Amino acid sequence: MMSKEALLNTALMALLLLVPLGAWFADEPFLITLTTRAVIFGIAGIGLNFALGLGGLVSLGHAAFFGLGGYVMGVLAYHAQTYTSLMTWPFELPGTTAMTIIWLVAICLSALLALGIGALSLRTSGVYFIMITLAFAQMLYYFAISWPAYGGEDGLSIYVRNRFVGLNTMDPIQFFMVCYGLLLLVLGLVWAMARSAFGLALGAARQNEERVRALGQKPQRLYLTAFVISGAITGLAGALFADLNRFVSPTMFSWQTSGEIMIFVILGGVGRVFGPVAGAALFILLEYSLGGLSDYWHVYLGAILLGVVLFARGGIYGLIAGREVAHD
Amino acid sequence: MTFKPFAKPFALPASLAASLALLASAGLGPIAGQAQAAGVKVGMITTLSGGGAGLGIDVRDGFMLAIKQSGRNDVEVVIEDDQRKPDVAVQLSDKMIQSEKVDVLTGIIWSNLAMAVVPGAVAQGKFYLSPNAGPSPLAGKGCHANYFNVAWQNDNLHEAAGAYASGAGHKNAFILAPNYPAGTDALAGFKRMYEGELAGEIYTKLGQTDYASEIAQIRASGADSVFFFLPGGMGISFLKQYADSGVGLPVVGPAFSFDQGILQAVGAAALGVKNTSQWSKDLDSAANKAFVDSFQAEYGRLPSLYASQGFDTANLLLSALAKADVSDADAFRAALEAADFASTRGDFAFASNHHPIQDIYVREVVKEGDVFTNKIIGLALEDRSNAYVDDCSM
Amino acid sequence: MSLVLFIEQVLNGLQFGVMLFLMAAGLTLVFGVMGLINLAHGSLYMVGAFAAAATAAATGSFVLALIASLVFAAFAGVLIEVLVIRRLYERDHLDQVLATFALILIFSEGTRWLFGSFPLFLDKPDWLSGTVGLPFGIVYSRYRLAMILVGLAVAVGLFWMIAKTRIGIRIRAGENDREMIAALGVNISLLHTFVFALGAALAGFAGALIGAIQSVQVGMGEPVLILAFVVIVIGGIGSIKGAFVGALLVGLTDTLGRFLLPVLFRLAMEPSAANAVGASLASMSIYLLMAGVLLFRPRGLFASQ
Amino acid sequence: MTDPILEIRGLTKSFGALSVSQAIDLDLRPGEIHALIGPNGAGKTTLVKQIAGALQPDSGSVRLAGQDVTRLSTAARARLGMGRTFQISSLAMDYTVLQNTVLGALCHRGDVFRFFRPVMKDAALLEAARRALDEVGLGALEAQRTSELSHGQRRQLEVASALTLEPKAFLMDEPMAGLGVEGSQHMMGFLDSLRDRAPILLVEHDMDAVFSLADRISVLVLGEIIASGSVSDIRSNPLVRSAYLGEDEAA
Repeated sequence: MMSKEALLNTALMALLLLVPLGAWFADEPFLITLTTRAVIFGIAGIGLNFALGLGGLVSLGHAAFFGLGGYVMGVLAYHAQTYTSLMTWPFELPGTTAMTIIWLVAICLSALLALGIGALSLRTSGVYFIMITLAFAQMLYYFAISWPAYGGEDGLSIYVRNRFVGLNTMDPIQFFMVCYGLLLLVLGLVWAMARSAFGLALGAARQNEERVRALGQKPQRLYLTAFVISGAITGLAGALFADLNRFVSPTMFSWQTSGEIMIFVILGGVGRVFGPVAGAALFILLEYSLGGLSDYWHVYLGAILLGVVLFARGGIYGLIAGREVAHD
Repeated sequence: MTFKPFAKPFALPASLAASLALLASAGLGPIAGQAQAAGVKVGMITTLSGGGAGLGIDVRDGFMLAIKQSGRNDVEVVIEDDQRKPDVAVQLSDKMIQSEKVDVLTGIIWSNLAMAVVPGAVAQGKFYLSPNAGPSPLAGKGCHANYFNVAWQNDNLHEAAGAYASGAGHKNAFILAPNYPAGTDALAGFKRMYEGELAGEIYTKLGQTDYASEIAQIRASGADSVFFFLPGGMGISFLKQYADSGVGLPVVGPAFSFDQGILQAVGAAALGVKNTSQWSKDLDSAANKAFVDSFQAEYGRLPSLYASQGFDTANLLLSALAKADVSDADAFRAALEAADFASTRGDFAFASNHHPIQDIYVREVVKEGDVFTNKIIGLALEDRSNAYVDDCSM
Repeated sequence: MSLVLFIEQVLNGLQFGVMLFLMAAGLTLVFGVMGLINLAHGSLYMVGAFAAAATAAATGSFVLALIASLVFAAFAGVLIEVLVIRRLYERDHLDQVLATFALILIFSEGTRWLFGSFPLFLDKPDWLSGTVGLPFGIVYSRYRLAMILVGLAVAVGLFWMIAKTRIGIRIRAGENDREMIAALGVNISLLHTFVFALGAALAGFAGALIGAIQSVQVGMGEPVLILAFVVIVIGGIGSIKGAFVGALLVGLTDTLGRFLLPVLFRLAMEPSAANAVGASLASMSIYLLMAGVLLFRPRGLFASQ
Repeated sequence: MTDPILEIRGLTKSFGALSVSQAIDLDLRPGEIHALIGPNGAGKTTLVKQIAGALQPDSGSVRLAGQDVTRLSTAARARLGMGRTFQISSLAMDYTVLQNTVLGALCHRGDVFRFFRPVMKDAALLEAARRALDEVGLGALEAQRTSELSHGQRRQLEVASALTLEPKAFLMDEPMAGLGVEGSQHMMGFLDSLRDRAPILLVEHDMDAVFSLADRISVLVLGEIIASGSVSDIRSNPLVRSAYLGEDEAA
């Protein structure tokens, strides 16, 4: 028999697939774009959830990775489209419009950034950790605004989406399928990692650092590894998001972006592998349904978020699927 | 300033319907789009919530006033709030083009949002009429046959400020702007027309609200005048603090910090400041008088620069519609290029890169009764086009 | 660069720092006593500024406006403490971050609903306008000087209250041991409401003082909020002394950084580029300061344990 | 005499003016249970922390199996063979009993950084974990969530977790607390048999348990070891009687 959680997972993934497919038949391309947005935000949330839900690392600076992923896309595509090189010394490095290469670079650079930020931030914990991650993201935000080479505050437009072998990525449904495929891949990897030796040890460190130490492992190493994986996933989402919009700007680095990614995680259910996907989908739905009700729709959004925190702990998954069942 | 604290928010039937359709389709499966009526469908993406909403609301109100006055009921306007976020603006433009199937887009206030939306929209064959932002790339190498700017090229008002400063005999100006592309463009624009020396040049942090440090540097610099470009709340803060500092040098700036909406928040600190604008509510033309009166009658407040731009944008659109059908892109484009409408700012024509050729005035901030407002005191640049015409190969 | 200019910049940094302290004091107290991260603290700052602007517009009195800022911000503080915040004390930081983030949305759009989208007008009174001459030929804004003095007076008052009064003893006890204070028979929930209202009043007061020389507008609280967080993290969360030192450090670093960095880069680069690079680095300077402090003292300069 | 497994020499620690450990000497030899007793506030917990590596002493040394570990972290000491149980249960409360034990076996094997194979299907780890659970008598409860266990059962789980490390020495902080009569009996019998696998440094309140189990007893009072010896030595030591057992008017 399927557990409630498994049922919810299946329903969610089916809905995310069926809505765009239906929209495709009905020629409502914007609905496809909207779902793509939810899928990409879902991936960003999965990234944060890996550090936050599994490792207990409350990062308010994941916009740093989201933004970096976006700029990797923007910069590489910009150089490829203008036939210029990223650098000419010590070796010539051209840009590219191949999505797969862009993803790889985004993942690697975000992981590297997460390694740096994590190594420094993990010297602290608790509120200090929240604030220092926020500070690092703010640093990148101001840097992106004032660095003129790639548009500064104006951002960078790339007009056409990057290439993916055999597909016309400008067609909303095809680009959606690419993102959906990546979502499945990321979900699969995270699902596996949560059940792996690393996942077991990381979860134990979140619940009780002393225990892990007494068993001969250093919690900091577990945290740092989790933070790097987390940053890499969010960086991938950033690259996809920039490709969806064909545009990247410093807004992706802003602290509101970090806050929104955190909202996806909490709305869906902290620590639930599929939670951020549900959270992102609900957020997009709220944004577009409330946005039509009133100019002041942020008030309603705020009230709903507040309600979730105060009365629906555990988010959508906590509400529907109940307490998390210890997995085996 | 007149507030209507509990005024009913502008009804957005189209977007509401769209949201309901979205909800319905999410649950019940997609419904087919409605058949299109004749006439034209306009998508307006502008800032209606959060910081800077005042500008978007003015553009929208000015635009809708013109549509209302035209008496045409075949112009459908879909209005959406971009929240001043570039990614939201891009999503909305996708929505306008893909779902709403609009013919013309307009409304964007901020250059960075315009840079995100315009190139993609015009590449898909839509017309874009800019009621405010005029970033230099869109005037130069990135110009496009379907992109028309009805306000100004971003540099224009700064160039006028530079010209005015030279004309007024300022020889040693201190200039400052936020450290972002529009800021660097502003200082470049000023320097293009300014002939004197610079006592100092400062880039401030975007969103900065305390200018004590900069004002101290102005005081120490030996400058004879100050030029600043600090849009929104930044300008309010600067002016209040500058007036209080007792530095007392003459100040020149573009109209953005002296707009009707902002001026009341600055108060007496702005009195006497010179600013450059392509429009002013006291411009002596029949079209402008009619606009100012009808705007006040409709909304119960004085119109702003942005409202005039929204109004002109709609009238340009209407003038083109009277001549050609929007489905005939070439004819419609030619009709837009003719700019055959009564602009609130007097003579108006398009340069070859589809940016305005217009007079730019110098205004002074004065107090009329209880209200702070602007009065025209002269002409800074006559029939000014822009510096990027030659970069545009259209 | 003259010495006079440098001293004036130091005064500016001091003034900025003192105002940051008013914001940071409430944040750090609320964290120290109740263990709560309050992102909505910036909204209380905004409430104070709007209350002051509305009162000044209605009565024309700046003093009444300042009083209104204290009263309304404290009232808003009590309101959200009773309705929302007190449910969050026992929650983890994550819930607190999200709930108070939601409060920001409600406050910001609610204020826009009430007051419209345009900035409001608030000006300092005539008797505080203009400049004063200080020794060494320094000419300085009378109002800013008043802000420094008022801020320092509030700081002294706060230190005195915490160190000497009965309520201060309870606050300190609450920081050290929440159960003990309940055992002492103190009405803990009243104490929490009081501390929260006090922090809110200070933030609102800062909002009104700063609103008079800046722009009273929706969203004015968030940039200050982030700075205030930087302050208390540098100072050590929960420490009033830390908040004071941190505020002055941040104020001076920001002001002097903006002023000195471009000068520094002009030694090596052509002026326009130097200004741009200097400005970029200056906008990152306080975050670099914070990262630096946390590297060497992971719990801030005046960590409570 | 065989070399001690755990050897503590001159361990000294003070917090400001308060001296919590004063030149403490203590050792643990193969095959023995060495009990550490003392009244509340004697400094037992701080001493255990210093031995385990959670607290740095001001001076003195700790040697484990001949190696100086004074400067090593808790994790490093655990890897060298120190199996610790806590006074207040320190477990991953959201995990099942089996998960907590598999965690121990995994950490002992050391390959924590494996990302894709499901750890709860690893036969070797499961076998080690189940063996440890059976030894402490928790075998039947392996699917229970740890937070749902009684205090006594958590104690047992702590011991099982320490067992999976196959340590060279056990450091047990009040393993009998909260067990009840029957549980205590069972645990005592178990600890009795455990001493042949690895010696136990036992901090315990339950005097009956201490006197029936221990080979040697050391008495800690106000941060000082005031007596150390066999059960009968301690029973008859007048210092202990006055300071600890409170038979003197000075108490």
